[in-house]
Amino acid sequence: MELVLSLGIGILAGSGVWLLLRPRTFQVIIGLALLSYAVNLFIFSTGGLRTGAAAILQAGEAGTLARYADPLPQALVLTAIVIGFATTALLLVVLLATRGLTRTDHVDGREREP
Amino acid sequence: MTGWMDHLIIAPVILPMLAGIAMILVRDRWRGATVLLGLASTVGLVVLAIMLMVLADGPVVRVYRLGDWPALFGIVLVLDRLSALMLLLTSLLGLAAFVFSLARWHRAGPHFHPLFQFQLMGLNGVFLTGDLFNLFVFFEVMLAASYGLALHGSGTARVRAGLHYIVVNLVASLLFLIGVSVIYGIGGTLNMADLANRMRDVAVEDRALLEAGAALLGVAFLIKAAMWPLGFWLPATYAAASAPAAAILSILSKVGIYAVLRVWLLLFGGDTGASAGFGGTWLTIGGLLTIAFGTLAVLATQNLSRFAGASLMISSGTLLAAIGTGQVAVTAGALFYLAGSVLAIGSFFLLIEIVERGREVGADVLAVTREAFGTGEEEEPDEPDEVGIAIPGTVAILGLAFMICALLLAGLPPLSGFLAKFAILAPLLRPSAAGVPAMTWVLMAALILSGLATLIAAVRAGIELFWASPTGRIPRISLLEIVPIGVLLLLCAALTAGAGPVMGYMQATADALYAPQGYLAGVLAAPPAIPPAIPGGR
Amino acid sequence: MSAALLGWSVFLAQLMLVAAMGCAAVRMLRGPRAQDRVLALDTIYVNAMLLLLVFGIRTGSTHYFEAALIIALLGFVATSALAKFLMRGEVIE
Amino acid sequence: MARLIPYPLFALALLALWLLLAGSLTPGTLLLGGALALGGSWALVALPPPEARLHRLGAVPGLLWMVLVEVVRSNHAVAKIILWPGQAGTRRSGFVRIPLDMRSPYGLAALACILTATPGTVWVEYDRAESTVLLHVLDLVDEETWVRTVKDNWERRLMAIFE
Amino acid sequence: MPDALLLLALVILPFAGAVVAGLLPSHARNAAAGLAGAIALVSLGLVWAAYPTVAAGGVLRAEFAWMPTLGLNLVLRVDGFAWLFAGMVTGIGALVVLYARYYMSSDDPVPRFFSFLLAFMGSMTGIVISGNLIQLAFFWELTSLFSFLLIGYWHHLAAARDGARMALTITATGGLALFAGMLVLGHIVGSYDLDVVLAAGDRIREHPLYLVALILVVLGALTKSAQFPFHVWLPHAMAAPTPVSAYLHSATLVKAGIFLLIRLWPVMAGTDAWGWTVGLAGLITLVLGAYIAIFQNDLKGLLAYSTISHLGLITLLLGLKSELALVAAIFHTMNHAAFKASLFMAAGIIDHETGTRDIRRLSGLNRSMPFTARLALVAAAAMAGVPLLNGFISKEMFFAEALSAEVPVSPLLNILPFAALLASAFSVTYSLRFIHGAFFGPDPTDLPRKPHEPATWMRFPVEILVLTCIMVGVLPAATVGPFLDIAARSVLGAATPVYSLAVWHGFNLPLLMSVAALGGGVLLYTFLQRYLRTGQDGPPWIRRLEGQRIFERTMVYVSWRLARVLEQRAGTRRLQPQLRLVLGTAILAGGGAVWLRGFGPGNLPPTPVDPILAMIWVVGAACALGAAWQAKFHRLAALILVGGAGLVVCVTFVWFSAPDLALTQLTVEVVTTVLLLLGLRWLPKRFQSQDGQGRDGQGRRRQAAEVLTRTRRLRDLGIAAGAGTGMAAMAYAVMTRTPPDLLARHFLERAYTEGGGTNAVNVILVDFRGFDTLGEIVVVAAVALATFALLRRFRPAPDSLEVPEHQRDADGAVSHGNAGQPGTDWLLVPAVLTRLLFPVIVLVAIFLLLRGHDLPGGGFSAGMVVAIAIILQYMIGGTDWTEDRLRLRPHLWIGTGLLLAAGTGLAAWPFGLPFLTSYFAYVDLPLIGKVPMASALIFDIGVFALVVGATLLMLVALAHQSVRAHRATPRIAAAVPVRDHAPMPAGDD
Amino acid sequence: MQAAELPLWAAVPVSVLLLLGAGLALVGSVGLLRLRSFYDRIHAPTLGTTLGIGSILLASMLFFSVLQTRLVLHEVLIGIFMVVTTPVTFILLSRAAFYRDQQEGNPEVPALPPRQDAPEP
Ligand code: NA
Ligand code: NA
Repeated sequence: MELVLSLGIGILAGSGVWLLLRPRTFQVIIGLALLSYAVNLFIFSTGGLRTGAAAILQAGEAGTLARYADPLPQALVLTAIVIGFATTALLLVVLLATRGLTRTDHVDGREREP
Repeated sequence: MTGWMDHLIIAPVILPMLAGIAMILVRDRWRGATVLLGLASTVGLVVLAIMLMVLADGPVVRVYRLGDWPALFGIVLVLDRLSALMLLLTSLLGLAAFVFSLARWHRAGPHFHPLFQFQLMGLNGVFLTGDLFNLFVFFEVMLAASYGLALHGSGTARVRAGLHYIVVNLVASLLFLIGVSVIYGIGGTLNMADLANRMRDVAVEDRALLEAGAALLGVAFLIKAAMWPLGFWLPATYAAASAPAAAILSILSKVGIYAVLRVWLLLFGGDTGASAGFGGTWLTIGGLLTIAFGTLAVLATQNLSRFAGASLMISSGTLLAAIGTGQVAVTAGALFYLAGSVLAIGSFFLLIEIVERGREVGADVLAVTREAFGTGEEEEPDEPDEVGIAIPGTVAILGLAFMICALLLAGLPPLSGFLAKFAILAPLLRPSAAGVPAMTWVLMAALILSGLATLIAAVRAGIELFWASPTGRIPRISLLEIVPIGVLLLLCAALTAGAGPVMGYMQATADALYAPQGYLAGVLAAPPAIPPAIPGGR
Repeated sequence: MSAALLGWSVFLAQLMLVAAMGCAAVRMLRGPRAQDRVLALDTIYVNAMLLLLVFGIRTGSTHYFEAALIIALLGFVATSALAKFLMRGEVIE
Repeated sequence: MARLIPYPLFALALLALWLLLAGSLTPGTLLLGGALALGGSWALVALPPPEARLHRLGAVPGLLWMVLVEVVRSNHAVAKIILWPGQAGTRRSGFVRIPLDMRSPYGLAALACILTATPGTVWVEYDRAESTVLLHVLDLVDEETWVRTVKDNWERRLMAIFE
Repeated sequence: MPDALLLLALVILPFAGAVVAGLLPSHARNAAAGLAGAIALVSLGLVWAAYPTVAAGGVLRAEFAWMPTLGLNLVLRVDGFAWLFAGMVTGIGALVVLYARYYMSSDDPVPRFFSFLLAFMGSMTGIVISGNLIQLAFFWELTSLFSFLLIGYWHHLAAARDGARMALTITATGGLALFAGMLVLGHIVGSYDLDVVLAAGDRIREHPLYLVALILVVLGALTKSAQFPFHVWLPHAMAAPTPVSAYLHSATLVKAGIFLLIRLWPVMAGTDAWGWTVGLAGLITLVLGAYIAIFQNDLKGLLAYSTISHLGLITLLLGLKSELALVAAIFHTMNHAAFKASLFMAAGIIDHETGTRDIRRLSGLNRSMPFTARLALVAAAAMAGVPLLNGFISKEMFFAEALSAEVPVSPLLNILPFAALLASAFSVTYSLRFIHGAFFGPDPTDLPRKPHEPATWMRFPVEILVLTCIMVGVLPAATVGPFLDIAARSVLGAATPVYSLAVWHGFNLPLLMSVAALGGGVLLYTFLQRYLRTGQDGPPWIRRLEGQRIFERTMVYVSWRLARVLEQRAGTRRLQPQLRLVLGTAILAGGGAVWLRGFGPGNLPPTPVDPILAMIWVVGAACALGAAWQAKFHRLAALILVGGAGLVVCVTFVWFSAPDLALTQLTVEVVTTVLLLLGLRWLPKRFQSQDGQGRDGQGRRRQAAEVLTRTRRLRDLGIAAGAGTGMAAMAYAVMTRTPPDLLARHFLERAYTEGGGTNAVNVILVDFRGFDTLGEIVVVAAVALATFALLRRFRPAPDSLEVPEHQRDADGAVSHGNAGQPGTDWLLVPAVLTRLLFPVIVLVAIFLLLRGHDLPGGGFSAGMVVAIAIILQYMIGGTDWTEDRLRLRPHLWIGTGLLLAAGTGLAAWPFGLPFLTSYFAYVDLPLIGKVPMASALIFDIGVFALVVGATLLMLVALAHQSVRAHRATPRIAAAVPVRDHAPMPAGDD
Repeated sequence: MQAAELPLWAAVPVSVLLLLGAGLALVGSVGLLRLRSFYDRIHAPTLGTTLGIGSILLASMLFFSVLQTRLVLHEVLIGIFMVVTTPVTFILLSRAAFYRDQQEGNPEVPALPPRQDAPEP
């Protein structure tokens, strides 16, 4: 299973990086979205992969790792998702502002001379 | 917990946050209230920072257990000398930039004030936290606010530079996350002290991964510190930012340095097992390359703001190179350098905005062109009677401030820049049986040549600004603008005069960084606020 | 007996649902028009939701129900926004 | 009463929703659910949906049963078309414009739900001025048949409930 | 007076005076001059007060801690040599102040002048009485700085600015070299203390780093003393007011280099390397300076080159391996100060009274200013080495040394006497030219002013100095003898040679040389008359070697053009290369770290592959790759494909037991999609250009561009592949290792028992690590505020201002797109359904919020759900409709949310608990039963409120741009085809 | 509790319902892939969104009700939500496609009628 997930992370990261290196702002923002997926999954994976072991305890119980997955990476990913969402929004607005002020959607705010 | 003094450690985070919240709730309905809130917060932060510095200047590391959870599991804030130093620098710069902004900048767009407060909150959080992931969170707080501040006032240049700034820093944040998670995956903890404790016991087969994680973390920090070739975003962003934003942003690059100091020395400092000293050489090499690039940029630029940005890169490079040597005394010197550099560059960013206000656009382009093609012979053939033109007081004051800044940046006497370079170089050249390693010579040359380049560029710019074109409009400045600059520069003078005690503090700071037993013990043995069995609570 | 029966049927159901997702993904990649892709996305959402429900049966846990519920309740917002954009060039007017 | 609970039926539906969500019938759940349902119906006042007058609620189960039957039938028909496209070589799909007598927005919405839920028909456009709805039909044997089906099967029954 | 106080006063007084003078109003000429004079005199008095100690061979010393840990203390130390120099600095300083009072025009901001002058005096004194090497370098750079300010005092003149810049550049460079040299010396000796250093001569000379230290120190000295090839700055420094030239450029600043060479002579001199560097530089400077001086048409220029030459003479003396030469050097330093200062002052008087310094225009001033002429004559004669004047004696000593001294290499020994003779002859020639050119000949014709004698007090300093020249010349042993003796003794100690300060040493070779030089000089002057009358600038043969031009060209080339080229090569301002570098560095850093230690998968056996999840990931990978493929031309497709990939990530979260993540990710997915769609409207339309390869003449260029593009793409593909592989490998390695368990165990154990919730993830978020969450919501708030601020200033590009073509009918009329508006029947059914859905969605959100602590859900996802519910109303009902009905106050939500979260944290304080300490209990309510009351819930409600507010603020602000655009363009716009697509230029990648 | 504990009488209908639902969803998605025009394709996923979902929801309800020995009905909500939300997407989407095709003069859709702006009702 680890192989599948790591390949998936790799492909997401690779696609994201490829887009990140493109010249159009929209490509960059999509690239960052893909890269964030990869990173979130990566953080998530550090706790180990467990199926059917959501860290939802029984009331009154002191949970153990035998029954439940590590909740910490999940909490970290949640924070990362939220922060990623916020920064994506900001990046979008900034790229719109760039586009509005420079009339181009090139990442440098000016078209390159061919 | 016994009294209010115990909460002092977290106050630098709470105070600006509450101020920011209040500002959001007040919104722009009552600007006076917002300003008062901001003033109270920034002044309060200075007072707090001074108190914390007094607290920190002792053998005991102070720990604040958030939520009263044990340090191993919960998040802790840790106050040591380094944190206190950074807090003080931040608060001083914050107060100066805030007062400066009141003259005009804070009206250039909505939400300047809350963003400014969140910026301070983020910075203070970064300097206080003892948890690696919490460090990431506060990096993000700081960055989010800095995005807003860098874009404050909008406009093509700002937005264009802001885009680069944001994209590069988003990538840095992702690298940070990867690094943290690898370290968690291998080290099994997020508490930096605990992590440092476990470094020795990391299995051989796990070290490669751990070091890769640390390397990625390092790249993230070094992007903040604007190390070559990771920092090209810096000059453009800071040049485009409004003056108070640029001033407060200038400490952001020092955050990268701080993070390197803190994390690198904890994880890979002296006694941490097989990985000790990991990457130090690269840090020095990167620092040297950064100095070299900054030097070129300082010379090549025709724009004062970019000049300041390039100086910032030089200072980053200097710090990285010095820290990379892995010597306690050199690090102490680097800390002294850091203090002066923060104050100097901060005030310089404030100053150049005023200076450039009175200039026609393109004057700086003329200057070098004239120098390039005219070499000064054929211009102004008429030399009338040698009677000077009395520069109006404003220009004289600005000129003086400019000169002081230039001296500080170039590391020339009489201000702290010179002593700082000396403080870095002297320990490197301490007599030793092993002789002087080649790296020391390179570093010495880099430090001296970068200073020379800064001087040449600053003189070129200064002559053009203050001497060659006195016909330009005399900038209108308000007291709110010049006083903060003056105070920051006075602080630099104070650093020179009080170099002994200051250096003593830095030495103690560096000693503790390289021998973090006190830090580790302090964090891991932090006592709970209450015994666990109190009804109602835990 | 019932375990084996359920195990196999759950497996086959999941297999079919993943195959369904795959079909939709191909349509999403192929297009040819934007509306085809939006439709494919909507289909993938629905298939994923079904997959989550079957997954719930497989693990015997209701913890994943809310995720399915959210897809059912909010998945359409994304596709509707896409559709509206297709029609009007703007999502919110 | 109407002022206290502006949309009683809707509030009841919300309460049911809450109970289903919570999956319990404890007094606590009921109390909280009731309060929230009340709040929810008040929220609806802010976005006033069109007036609704419901008649003959007794016809609803019958309608639902019919829908179920129709859904099963169309599922079968469409699955056949997809799986064995060669069999229905003569199949023709196309648009049908169906004149409607029903004007109630709720009735129209219900009709849209039913037609959407029935594989083989898609609601494309409603024209209020002409009072027609444009459908796309996968297996358009005969336009007139479709008009009749929609009007007799659905519109009549829905009008009985909503108008 | 205690020594410490005296020494401290000596340094501090001038600086204090400088500050006071700087604060005086700009017309307060007399006050400033009086202040400066008083300070100079007091300082002189202080120096004199030190005489008894010094004369007895003692040393005044005071040490103040500065940076004691680094061996840098403020050490003030006056021995005989320092005393002599201090006397010169303060004494001539006093005279210059008096002179300047009359020289400076009252139109100048004179207080500033005196302020700089005093600061310079302080710095110079600082150098002289430094007892610490670093401190010496410190004051050294200060003299450069203040001399810069003084040279550039008349900064409205280009010459002054250029001269000042050049002087600073060269001397500060030297100063930095000196600083480095001092560091090396400190390294060799182990201390920066001068006394320690002076006692470690052998150690220094034998150290492997001696040569390095020597070169660096000498570089400092030679630049300051204007020695070849660094002499170029001095002539251009003549743009300074003449008192500055008299003070800095004859008596003090340029002598700092000499001072340093003498100071370190006992420990550094005596080696071949020293002789080569110092001696050779001195020799060349001596001859070259004298030669050029002859051909200067500017009085001050002539004096400047003469100064260069005389400094060369002193330097040469110091380069010889002879103690006697050192004594001669000290002696000549004093003599030169006296006659050169007076000559500068005389030149200044001429300039002041006639308005010019051009020898070609000046003539016959003997008649209009006879007294000045006499003074100048005597001083010039001293410079030329005429007997019975001070210059003669030291020059005799020089000749003697030139003939006898030991030099490192024999050829130098052979030419030394001839060079000395030649330079002396030149010196006679230019002295003659100075006097003859200015004071003799016919009456001047075209002077700017009518010349007359200057004010008496202006002449007074010249008189004092000339009197000194004569006194020393006639009675050397009686006048200057004791002073020279204590100075020489303090440097050489026991090695002080026997020397005789007498006017007459009998007929010997030096005397013959003096006579020859005098005769030769006079002859040369006569011979050169014709040439000099042509008035050509610059010396013959080496006229092209104009120092300033070479300097400026070099500076411009090195410090600007070259720097610019290199900076452009080494840096970039474009984003793509930056990202390439960042990612490349990251790959190298991570990969390198692994490479060094060797990569290995973990200890755990891989778990079997679940075919279902594998297939799901085939879909996910296809979506990701498809998005990467489509993002350029089909943005909407890319957006949709990203949605697909996101969904796969969600499913993965569910698969591996993270329902909370799935919930959050789903809601974020939806909002992000809407957000990006909102943005898409403002991006330029872009279609793949269909035209094939180059049809016309541009074909080849296009082809070249395409090759370049392909290369770039290949490189980027490499980086992307590297990043992907690296991430995959790292993920695999981490996943196949035993996962960390310490924190996991802790959190699972205590989530319920101490955190009061069964959803461990939520308990971590709102309690164990609530501080992270607090930071996170501040991030969201800050971003929302930033986007709002930015959107307030949003200006769309002109081409996206028009109403999208989708909204036009066939005849171009714009149709409405909001429910309830005419022509929007197609929205009727969706509107009904979404309105009914609003309370339903909110109810679900509340459900998620309230159960979050125990089951999947929580404030964040609940907040997102509410935001989506509202956005849905915006989408279907339109902005106006929605805002008429729902009064949203995003700022209030944000503020309240943050306040709730922070307040929950603060609520622990009154109980004496740390920030964010949680509280929970079960409250037994009648009828309802046990209800959990956890402070964490309030925290989570804060998160909820903030998320609602922030999300709405961002989305609504973005949505409002459309409304603004619509209001800007009339609803029924003219039918303009909006087909201005921008096809991709070739090589756009 | 685990699936293994389910009695056979419940396991059989659950299995059948699961396979039926998943099969319908698959057929619908195959249709999405195979049918020729957009307007044909838009009908296909409905298989999944109606009977497909219905079967699987029923299976889930049955499964959990038996497993937890209490009535688990919350799956009904998903059914209701699907019924209410799907029309919104489909109406918007089909109308968008229709409109775009009309604008481009696609022969597959009825030509654009000569349109007067409808007077306000
Ligand atoms: Na700026
Ligand atoms: Na249908």
